[in-house]
Formats: sequence, C-alpha cells, structure tokens
Amino acid sequence: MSDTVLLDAYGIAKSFGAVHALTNARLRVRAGEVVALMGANGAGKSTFIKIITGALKPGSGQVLIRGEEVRVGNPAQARKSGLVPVYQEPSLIPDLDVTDNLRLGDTPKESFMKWVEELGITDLNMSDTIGELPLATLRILDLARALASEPDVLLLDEMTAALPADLVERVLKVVRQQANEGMGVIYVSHRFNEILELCDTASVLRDGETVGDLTIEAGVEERAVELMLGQKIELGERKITTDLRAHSGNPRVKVRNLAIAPKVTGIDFDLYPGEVLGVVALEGQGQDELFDILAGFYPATSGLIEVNGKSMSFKHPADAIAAGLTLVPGNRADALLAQRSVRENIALPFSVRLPTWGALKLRHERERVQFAIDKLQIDTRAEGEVQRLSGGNQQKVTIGRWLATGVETLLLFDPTRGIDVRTKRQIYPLVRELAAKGASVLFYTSELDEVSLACDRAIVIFNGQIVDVIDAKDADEQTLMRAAYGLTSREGVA
Amino acid sequence: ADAHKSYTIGISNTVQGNGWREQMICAMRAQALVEGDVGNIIVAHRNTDSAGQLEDLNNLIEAGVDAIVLNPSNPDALNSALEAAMAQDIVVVAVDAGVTAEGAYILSNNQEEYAYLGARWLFEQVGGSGDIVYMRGIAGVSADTDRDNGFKRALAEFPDINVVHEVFTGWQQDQGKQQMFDFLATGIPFDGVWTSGIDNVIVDAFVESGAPLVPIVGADNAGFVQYLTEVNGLVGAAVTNPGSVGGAGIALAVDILNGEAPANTTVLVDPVLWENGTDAGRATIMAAQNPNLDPEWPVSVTVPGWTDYTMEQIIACEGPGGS
Amino acid sequence: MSLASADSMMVRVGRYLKDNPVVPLLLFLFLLIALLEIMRPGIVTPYRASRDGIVSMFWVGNLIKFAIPLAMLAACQVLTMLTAGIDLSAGIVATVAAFVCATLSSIWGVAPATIIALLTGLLVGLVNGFGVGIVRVHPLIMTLGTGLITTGCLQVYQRLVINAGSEIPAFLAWLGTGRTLGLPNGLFLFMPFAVFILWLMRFTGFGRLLFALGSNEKATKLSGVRAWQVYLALYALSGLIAALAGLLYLGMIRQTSLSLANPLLLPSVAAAVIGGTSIFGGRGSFAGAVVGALIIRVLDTMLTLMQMPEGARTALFGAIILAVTAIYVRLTDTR
Amino acid sequence: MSDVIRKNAWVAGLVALLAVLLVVTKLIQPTFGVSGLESIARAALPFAFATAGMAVVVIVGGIDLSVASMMAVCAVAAAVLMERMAGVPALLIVLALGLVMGFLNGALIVLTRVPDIVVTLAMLFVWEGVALLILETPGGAASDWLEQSIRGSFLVPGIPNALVVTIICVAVVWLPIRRSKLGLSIYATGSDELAAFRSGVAIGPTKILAYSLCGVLCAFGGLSLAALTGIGEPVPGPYLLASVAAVVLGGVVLGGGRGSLLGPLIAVYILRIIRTILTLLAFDPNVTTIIEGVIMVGVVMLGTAAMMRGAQQ
Ligand SMILES: Nc1ncnc2c1ncn2[C@@H]1O[C@H](COP(=O)(O)OP(=O)(O)OP(=O)(O)O)[C@@H](O)[C@H]1O
Ligand SMILES: Nc1ncnc2c1ncn2[C@@H]1O[C@H](COP(=O)(O)OP(=O)(O)OP(=O)(O)O)[C@@H](O)[C@H]1O
Ligand SMILES: [Mg+2]
Ligand SMILES: [Mg+2]
Repeated sequence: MSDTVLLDAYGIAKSFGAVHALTNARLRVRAGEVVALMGANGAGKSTFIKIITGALKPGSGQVLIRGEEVRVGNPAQARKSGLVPVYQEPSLIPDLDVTDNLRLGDTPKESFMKWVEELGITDLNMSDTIGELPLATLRILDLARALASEPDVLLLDEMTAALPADLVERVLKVVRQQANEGMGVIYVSHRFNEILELCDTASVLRDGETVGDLTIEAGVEERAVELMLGQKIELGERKITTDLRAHSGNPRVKVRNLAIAPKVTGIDFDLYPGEVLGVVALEGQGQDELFDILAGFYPATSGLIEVNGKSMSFKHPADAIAAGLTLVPGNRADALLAQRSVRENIALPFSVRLPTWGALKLRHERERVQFAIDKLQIDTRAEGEVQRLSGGNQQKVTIGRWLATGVETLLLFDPTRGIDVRTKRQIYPLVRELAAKGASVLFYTSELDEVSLACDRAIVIFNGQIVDVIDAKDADEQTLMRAAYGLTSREGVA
Repeated sequence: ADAHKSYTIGISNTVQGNGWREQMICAMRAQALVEGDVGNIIVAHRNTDSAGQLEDLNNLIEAGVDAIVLNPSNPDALNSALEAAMAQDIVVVAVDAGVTAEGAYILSNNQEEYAYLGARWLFEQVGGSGDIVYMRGIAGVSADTDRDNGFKRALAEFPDINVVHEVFTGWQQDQGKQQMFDFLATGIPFDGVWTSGIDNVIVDAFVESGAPLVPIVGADNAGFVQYLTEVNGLVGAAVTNPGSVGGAGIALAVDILNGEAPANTTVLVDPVLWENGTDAGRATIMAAQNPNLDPEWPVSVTVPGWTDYTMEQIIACEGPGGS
Repeated sequence: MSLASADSMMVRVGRYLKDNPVVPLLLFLFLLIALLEIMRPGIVTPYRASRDGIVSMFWVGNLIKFAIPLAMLAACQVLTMLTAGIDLSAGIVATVAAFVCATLSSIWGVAPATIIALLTGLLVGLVNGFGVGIVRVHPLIMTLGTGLITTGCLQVYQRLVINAGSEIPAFLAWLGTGRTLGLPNGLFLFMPFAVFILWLMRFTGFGRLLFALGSNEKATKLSGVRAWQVYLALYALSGLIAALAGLLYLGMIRQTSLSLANPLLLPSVAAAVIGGTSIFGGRGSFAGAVVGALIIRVLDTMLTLMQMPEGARTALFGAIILAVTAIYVRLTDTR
Repeated sequence: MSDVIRKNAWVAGLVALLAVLLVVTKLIQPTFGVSGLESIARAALPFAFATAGMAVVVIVGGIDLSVASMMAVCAVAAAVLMERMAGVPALLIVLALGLVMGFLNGALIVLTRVPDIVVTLAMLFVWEGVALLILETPGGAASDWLEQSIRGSFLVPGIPNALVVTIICVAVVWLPIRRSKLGLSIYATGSDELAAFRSGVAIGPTKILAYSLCGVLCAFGGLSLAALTGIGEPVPGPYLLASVAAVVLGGVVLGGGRGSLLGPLIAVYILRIIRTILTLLAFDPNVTTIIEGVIMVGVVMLGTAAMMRGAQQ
C-alpha cells in the first residue's frame, strides 16, 4: 500500500425528496488499498457510490481524484477519471450481445476476455445476447468489463451477493491481486468473511453519515456491527439442533426423478412439514430450474412431484400456490410492485382469485399487513412506494407478503441476498418459527454458513443431481464446499 | 348499345364513413347495375389522401378496368395515374369535383355555385346587412376551398355583411354542434348561419339552448330537409348537392365507352336551392323529404336526365358482379 | 436516513402537489376559464334566461355536458393504461354503439336496441381482452386492429339499414340534452359512473390487480394471479364503458353518423395523460382524467372563439396540451 | 450460422410471405408485371419512410405520433419552395426542416420529461397546424425531376426507381449510424435506459438523435408525397397508424431495443401488396377494411404465439 491518495470524497449529501439518503459521508482510498464500505440496509452505500461515479446528480460535497477536485457528471466521465464502478444491479444492455456491449463502452476486447477467463467463465460466446445469460455470469461480465478499462479505483457494490461460493473465491483473488498491483478498491458487502479476507480498512456509514473508520483485523466484527447499527448485537452462532428423525409421517412435498432438460437430470428428495431443507449448489447446477418448476413457471420434462400425497403438474404459479407452494424469488425486482405501497405489496395475494375481485376487506387487510410488518420489523418510513425502501426492507416485504397470507410450503431462493447482519438475524428465526408452526421451507442459499444457522439439513446439487444430503450439525463450510464441487463419496439419498 | 358488351368499371373514392359519400357509392353501384353493358365494378373506397388515391388508381389500372369513375381528392394531384390510364384507353370520369388531366371527363356538382347560391340567399334573407356565422368543412381540402371561393364571391356582393365567427367543423356533427353552443354562449348576437352540410345539429343547438332561431343554410341532407318542414320558426334553405352524381358519372362513362361521348368534357350539375319560406319551395321540400332515409344521405337520390335506377335499387346498394 | 426538519417552501408545495395531483390541474382549469372570461366577457359568469324562463348556467352546463362522454372514454384509457395498455378502439366502439342503437331502435324498439348496442361494445372488448391477455398481442396493435375490423363491420351493417331511418331513444335524448337546475342531465349517468370507477380503482381487488399488473406483471403472476383473466375483464369493461359513452353521445348529438365519436379518441388519450396517468402502467387517476377532459373542452371553446387561421388554432391546441403536461410533470415530480 | 437465422427468423418469415404474395398476385392477374411492381413501389414510398422513421424512435424506446403531420409539413414546404427556387436547394431545405422538427420533438421529450407518446401527440397538432399555415389549401408544385425520379426503372434496370430511391434514402440515413457507436447507443437506450446511462451512453442526446433521424426520414416521406402528387397537401395522410402497424409487423418490439429497419420495410411492401390483391379480386371495400384489420392482428398473433413457443424451448 502506498501513500498516494487516489480518491478523497467528503461532505457528500444527497436527498431524494424528503428522505435524506446521505447527510455527511466521506471516504478515502489509497493506491493498493481495499476499503470496505459498510453499513446497514438503507445506510446510503449505493447512493454514495452512485454519486462518486456520477450515476446520480450530487447534492453537495467534494470529490478529489489524486488531490484534484473534479466534478463527475456521469459514469462516462468517472471512467475517464479512473473511477470504474460495478453497480449493485447488472448494467449491461439486455438486448445487445457481448461484443456490442463492449463496443458501447469502448472496452478493449482482448483484455476483457482475459479477465473473463481469469474470473472463471469459460463458455462465454461473444454473440450471446446479454438478456439470455444467467445473473451470476452477468455480474462477472460487469466486473471483467470494469477491470478491462484499467481503473485507478474500482468500486464494487455488493458484487458478490448473487454469486456462488466458487465464483466469489475467484473474484476475491482477482481483486486482491489487482490491489497488490496498485489499484484502489472500494468494496461493499454484507458478508463479513469476505471483508475479513479481502479488505485492509473499513469505512462505516450509518443513516447517511460516516461514523468511523476501522482497520480490518481479526475480531473487528463486533466493533463494526456496533458502529453500523449504533448498538451491540449478539453475533454468536446459533446452531440448529432439530433431529431429522423427528419428522415422522408423510412428506409434504415428494420429488422423484425430476428431470428438466437439459440442466436437471434426476432429483429426488422429501420435504417434511416442520422442516427447513437447505439447498446448496454452485452457480448453474440446476437449482434455478428446480425452484422454477416447484413454483409453477413451467412443467418438468419428466418425473414426479407429489404434494400431500397427490401428484401435481403445475402450469402456472397459481397452480403451485393453490397446492400451497409459494416462491420468494432471488431477484426481488421479480417480486415487488415498485411504485406501489408496502401495504398493497403485502396484500397482493389477497385479491388474486376471481371471487376476491370485489370490494376489499379493508379491516382484515390492515390487520394482516400490520402483523407482517411488526413481525419483520419493516421500516415503513417510506412506505408510500416500495422502491423507496432500502434493499433489506424490500426483501422483508417479499417475505412478509406470504407471512400475511399464510403458507404451507415456502420456496426461498437466496432470501438474504444483499441483506445486512441485523436483518439476517431477524430472518433466520422467522424461518424457524414458520417451520415450528408446521410449514415446510426449501431454502436455497449462496452463503454456506446459513445452512447451520437456519436449516435442518441440506441437499447438495451438482450437475443436475443430488450428490449429498448433509445434516445441519455436520454442515461446516468445508464439508459443504467439497460436496458442492461434487467431491463426495456418498451417493444421492432421498 | 351492344348488349353483349361487358365493361369493368373501376371506382375510386377517398372519404369513407360519411353519408354523402356512401350515397355516391350506392348510386354508382345502382347505376352500374341498371346499365346493361357493365359486367363488373371494382370499388376502391377508403379514407386516404391523394397519394393513396394514386395507389388505388394504379391498382385499378392493373386490374384492367375499361373506365375509371373517381371522386378526386384534388384536381392536380392525380394527373400521373389518370394520364397513364388514358394512355391505355381507359375512360376517366371525375365526379363531384374536377381534375386537370387533359382528356378526362368531369361531371361535377358545382361546389362554388353551391356555396354562392346558399350564401346569397342567406344575405338577402337578413336584409343585406348583418352578422353571419360561417361554418366550413375541413381546412385544406379541395371541396372546402371551392366552396370558400363561392362564399367569398357572394360576400363581395354584400358589403354590409359581416362574418362574426368562422370555424371548421371538420364535417363532424358533434364538433359543429359544440361550436354552435359556444357561439351562442358568448352572447354575441348574429343574424344567420351558413353551414357546409353539418346542418341539422346546428338547428338542434338553437332549440336545445332556447336561443331564438336565425336563418340557416344547409344541404339537402335527409335530416335537415325534415327539419325545414317540422321545426317551428325555422327559416332555412337547403342547397342540393346530390351524392347521386356518382351514378351520373357511371352513366357518362358507359356512354363514352359506347362511343357516345359528349362534345364537352366538362358537365356541371348546378345546384338548386329549396327554401321553406315560399310556397313553391315548401312544396318541393315536402315532395323531396324521406324520413326513412339515413339522415346523413342527401334526399336527391337521383340526377334527372342521368340516372336510371329506382329508389329501391340505390337503397339496396348492390352493383353488378356481386360488389 | 433522517427526515427533513425544515424543508424549503418549494419542496413542501411540490410534495403537496405530488400527493394531490388533481390540485394543480384544477388550478390550471380555473386559470383557463378566467382567461376565457377575459377574452369573451360574460361567457362564464352570467346566468342566461332560456326561452321558457328557466335560468341556467349556459356555458358551464355545456362545458360539463360535452366533457362527460370525453371523460367516460378517458376512463377506458385510464383503466387500460394502468396495466400499461391503451384502448384505441374506444372511439369506434362508441360510434358503433350509437349507430346500432339509433338504427335498431326504429326496427326493434328501444330496449333491445340499447342492449344490443352495449353488447357490441362488450364483444369488441372481449376480443381485445382475448388478444391482449391470452395471445399477448401488444394492446396498441390489438385495439388498433379491432378498431379497423369494427369500422369495416359498421360499414357493412350501415348498408343494411339505409332505409331503416333512425330513432334517438327518448331517455337518451333526455340524458343528453336535458338540464336540471341548469346542469346537464348527463350527470345523472356520469356521477354514479365516476363513483363506480373511483371505487373500482381504489377499493376493489380488481382495481388492485390493475395497478399490480401495470407495475410488475411478473411479480403479480408470482403471487398467483392469472393475468389473462384480468385483461379479459379489463378490456371487456373498457368496451362496455365506450359503448355507454357512445349511447350518451347519441343522446347529445341526436344524430347518427359513421364517425360520430371517432374524433373523441385522441382527446380521450390526452385527457388521461393530462390527468396524470402514466402510459407505462401502475400510476393513474380518474379524477385527474375528468379534470383533463374539462381542460380540453375549455381549450376547444377558447380556440373556437379566437379569430385566427385554422393552422394557428390547431398548433396552439397542441402547444397548450404539451405545456400543461410539462408543467404538471415538473410540479409533481420532486426527484 | 443457426444463430444468425434464429436472430433473423422474423425477417426471413416476412421475406417468404412477401414472395408468396407476389406469386399470388401474378396468379390472380397474369398481366401483373413491371408496371405493377412499379406502382406498388411508388405507393409504398410514403409508408416506407414513415415506417422507417417510426422504427428508429421505437427502437430507441419511444414512439412518434407526429410522423404523418411532419410529412405534411415537408410536403407543403417542398411544393411551395420548389415553385419558387431551384429544386436541389429546396430539397436540402426540406430535409433540414425535417431534421429540425424531429430535433424539436426529441428535445422537448428530453427537456420536459413528459413521456414520448404525450409529447408527440401534442406535436401532432402543432405540425398539422404548421402545415396549414404554410399552405392553406392544396397547391404549390414539385420539381419535375423529383416527380420523374420515382417513375420507371432506369436507375437499376428491372427494379422500380421508387424502390431504389427508398433503399438509397433509408440506407444513407440509417446505415452509417446503425453499426456505429451512435447506433448502438440507440439500441442500448431502448433496451435499458438505466443500464445504458451507466454504460456511459448520453441518454438525452441519443434520444434527440433518434427523433432527428425520424424527422429526416419523414422529410423524405413528405418529399415523396410531393413527388407522387406533384403538389403539396396540408392535411396529414393515413400514415401514422399504418406505420405503427408496419413497425410491429416488421418485428420491432414496442418498448425498444430490438428489431431492425429491414423487417418494417418489408412489412410495408406486404401491406401494399395485400391492398393490390384485394383490389384485383374486386373485394367489397368494406370487407377490405375488415380483412386489413384481421391480417394485422392475425400476423402479430401468429408471430407472438411462435415467439412464445420458441422461448419455451
Ligand atoms: N429514490 C428515492 N427516493 C426516496 N428515498 C430513497 C430513494 N432512494 C433511496 N432512498 C432512501 O435512501 C436511503 C439510503 O439508500 P441506499 O440504497 O443508499 O442504502 P444502502 O446502504 O445501499 O442500502 P442497502 O444495504 O439496502 O443496499 C434508504 O433509506 C432509502 O429508503
Ligand atoms: N441514474 C438514475 N436516474 C434516475 N434515478 C435513479 C438513478 N439511479 C438510481 N435512481 C433511483 O434511486 C433510487 C435508489 O436506488 P439505489 O440503487 O440506491 O437503491 P438501494 O436502496 O440501494 O436498493 P438495493 O440495495 O436493493 O440496490 C431508485 O429508486 C432508483 O430508481
Ligand atoms: Mg446498496
Ligand atoms: Mg442499496
């Protein structure tokens, strides 16, 4: 790490109407340094990054690049000044192919291809249309594009949130290596293990204000959380102790020989009432398809799905919901009515069926919605439009909808994506509570420690098949990781 | 004529959904049916501009018609297609308005005269001086321009006549009625109304708002003609503008095909004015009116001396060849 | 995040207007009316004695009268726009309903004619709903296409009834031309209608689904909604409303024509968007559309009464529509 | 290779349909030949330009309801100018006029932040008014060479001049831009405005550019109206709805980002030939209207169904 200050931003403030997203934020990055930008959901991290890189009009404040004051009007200017961001949402053009996307931003193609390979994507076709690629690939392409333009400062906003463990490893390795060669990096993540592994220092935002800087060292978590939240919380691990054999009786969901061409070749498992069944897999092993089928997006190629002993074939999510299976998708943009209120979002399932198209039962609705809001402690200060909530609170709304409606089987696809520690600690007990009341939960997670925090056991999918079933008490990250790579002796069990 | 001849006649018209033009098309069909030598007609009848009419004319030429009878959207715009048609010995007859293509026959209602006749009657009716409301058709359309010329000619003869409101109805009933309501609401008095065929709704506007009626000039549309006999206190005049001129066009085209071309290529059908203030006028109106007819249709369903079909035939609106 | 302690006046006014989008529109409407009064003193204010001695607010009554069918057609646009759709067949459906009603009345009597006219609208609406909801054709194309098809059918039908004459049902004429206490009787139809639409949009499950589909169709499906059912019902309703508006218009104009209500189509779209309805779905207000319709009518009057070339009149109409929406967007969008 | 076919399946289908329709025409009317093709190509001229202009703004994610009005302005301007001055300067002035009108449309959309459909709906009236102010009644006179340039088939033997002119004009306006970064920006903006902004695309200027291109293409459309009729008519023709229909038939997705100008242009010819066929068959014109509507809805329905099935596989 040298002493050259690459980026110095201070006094940054930004308001959206009445909501002051940032009041006084600052950040300093030296050459060769990886700075973690930390903060709870809604603290203003994304907004901060957007302002530095010209994606949002600045409210007030100064940005110095290599000691010189600059006015960054748009992302293109930021790139010219050496600031290259990877935003929280994919920023490639969905209808253009990879080549045209590169041409659009004048990204050198060879260098881009080099980074793509380095980051672990081997099967990229340059004439693929972006909109047809999976989310994880898009994140990697975003990063490769950023790296290819040889930035002075790289700004990564929850870059890894949608990535499976193997790709996360690659990303961390590459970023560290670049930092060692003199690049400055700003790294936003809610995952402590990543921050511990990658970052040198941390800057903590709370309610739009920078409240402290930390040097990253072992045991810094407690302090970071205290700064982020303004209060202490218990971080101690809470191991699940449920006994698998306790699930007597018939499974609620029974899946046999499920195949979905071409990704899934044969999946068998049982999901019992009262059980939280984890799903662990690297990117693209067929878990997306499994959840899509169970949620009723399209029928499987072959195989059997039984719910409460009855064989099912879903043609529409409505069929799945009628059978008690409801999905909380990984991408919350797929679940939320962005311009509508929190209340309407939560109450949406109340009026889906024809007989409920008439007058609303407002009292009943208000009670159920309030129940969900209280249960999840949703911050409703900006409840008029869900898009104004911070990411974490948006995520809570997607779950709260089914809490208010009542579910039998909940399909959670990576529900803690981009969610801060505190909220995560609220979501796990909630999942357990649902299970305790008799619900079944299928819980895909990209954060391996969540298996031991929330699940009874986990199935590991590799190459479209179940390669292992692991009890929560044995589910340390190493075991899960080995299994996820298909390095296991045991064969798939029902 | 040789009874075994079987002509195909192409018809082109660029305004659809207006009673006058629908009557014109029906008259064409009916006349083609009663002409013994017409075997088939092809009707291109839609809402379009001059470029679209050129397309239709060219398609008719492609279809190999023997004659084209058209209601031209513009006198000058269609020459290329009309000249091409005549070069292939296709007889061209323009009805309702003229065309400038050399050699084309024109059988036209005299639009300038139509406006002049009604306007002069109106100006005389108000005693040669007073304020007039002038309700036109569609800005920028040939027929409206011709009528405006006639109106201006009459205006020039009556220096004491003053136009207080001039407005385009777009030949739409609802717009005309609304505009008249607005004029009445201003409280600015006026002495007479000249309309370009949107007429009975104007009478309605007076009646519904309780304003005293003033002399109104309209066309011989079934609805207005009925009002001239029925509405108490209405002094008005209908100027004939028969849509059946289309039927006359077919008759002329067949004559020419049979080698009986008239000496002059231009034949003007002059309008007649029926006023309800005189006994003679009243008698004509009583004889002409037909309450069962589509109210937008002109009541003069035939052009004497030209058309041969019966009332039933034009109403049936069937032509030869099933069209 | 902290809440503002002392917001500037502008921000507060902006927020108020954003929460009550009808207010700036109403202000603008009154401004226009004031302008009209200055232009033609006496047009708005005085009461006018009609022939039978009844005192009536003549111009205001007319303004409301002619705004009603426009507002009803605007309802078609607002409702469909909520789902990011549009109903371009509304104008022709209204025309057909009026034409069918008037011509059939003289053949089969008033009641069957009215019912058949409404059913015609429903039918076209169902076809639209089928295309949009089940075959997934873009609403713009679907309603444009059915509009064309309906026009053709109307022309064919018209040929069958040239000699049937026409009859304007008395109750429609009463609704369309009559006045009670100076106000048009059309309000007897429109008031319940408006209450129904407002209720539908705000307090029913169906209304919720319209907003939901317009903001995120995928999320709505994920919640178990079968979207085609909603689209089918929506466009059928829109067709029915258009037909109803056509019947009222028939009573107002008291004359049939093959293009009677067609000129109302573009203004109905304009009224909806002036009223703050987003063509991208998820946002819309019927109250706004009603004020939008009134604004368009006042503009009509102003331009009719202004002495200027027709070209200038047309251009001015467009310019004012644009100015109103631009100012409105500025005022209500506080970003 | 299969990729290329898959991405252009829609256009390929349209070409096949066009070929079938030409054969059908020939079967119905054995005398149908060069002159028939010429008249179709001529009739297609204003539709082709309106559609090309519309396609560009639809690709950028907008829509321009004022195309027909802009064409009317350009037609009357051409007729008035050409009566008074040499043809070429007049032609350049008209093209510049189209550019300015399109630019204004785009600038108003960007500056006022009012949605495209609303701005251009208002501008539809404005340009219609302007046309009437330029020429109150039909009149003026187009240059002789302009009228001749779209007749016959002397430019490329065997191919109607009108078709050659259409291809050249659209190509001159669109091709240099299409494969350039500007062209990519247009697609990017239509595809995802936010992502485009973050990828460094200047959204506002890109939109203005697209609308300006539309304006220029409408100017060509107006010139073709003047060339066809020899005069200028201030009343807008039926080009708005027809161009929207052709754009969608041509595989350009309303909402932006996808499609090309080729598909819509072929769709224009398909629609024109259908009208020719219906005339040749002496169909009742009222039925013709119904058939045109059914074809429009039907083709889009079939296409949508085919695409949905393709997406499921
Ligand atoms: N367009 C907007 N209008 C109003 N408020 C907004 C808007 N965008 C963001 N906010 C508010 O600003 C605050 C900060 O949001 P920001 O996205 O910067 O936080 P964050 O730290 O990135 O959160 P997360 O960890 O969930 O991503 C939030 O409370 C949010 O509700
Ligand atoms: N370039 C832009 N132009 C206009 N609006 C923008 C732009 N960038 C962001 N916004 C708006 O700012 C708001 C906040 O965005 P932001 O990315 O900070 O969300 P967030 O709270 O961080 O959520 P999450 O953490 O889930 O990403 C959104 O409503 C978005 O529409
Ligand atoms: Mg964030
Ligand atoms: Mg955020």
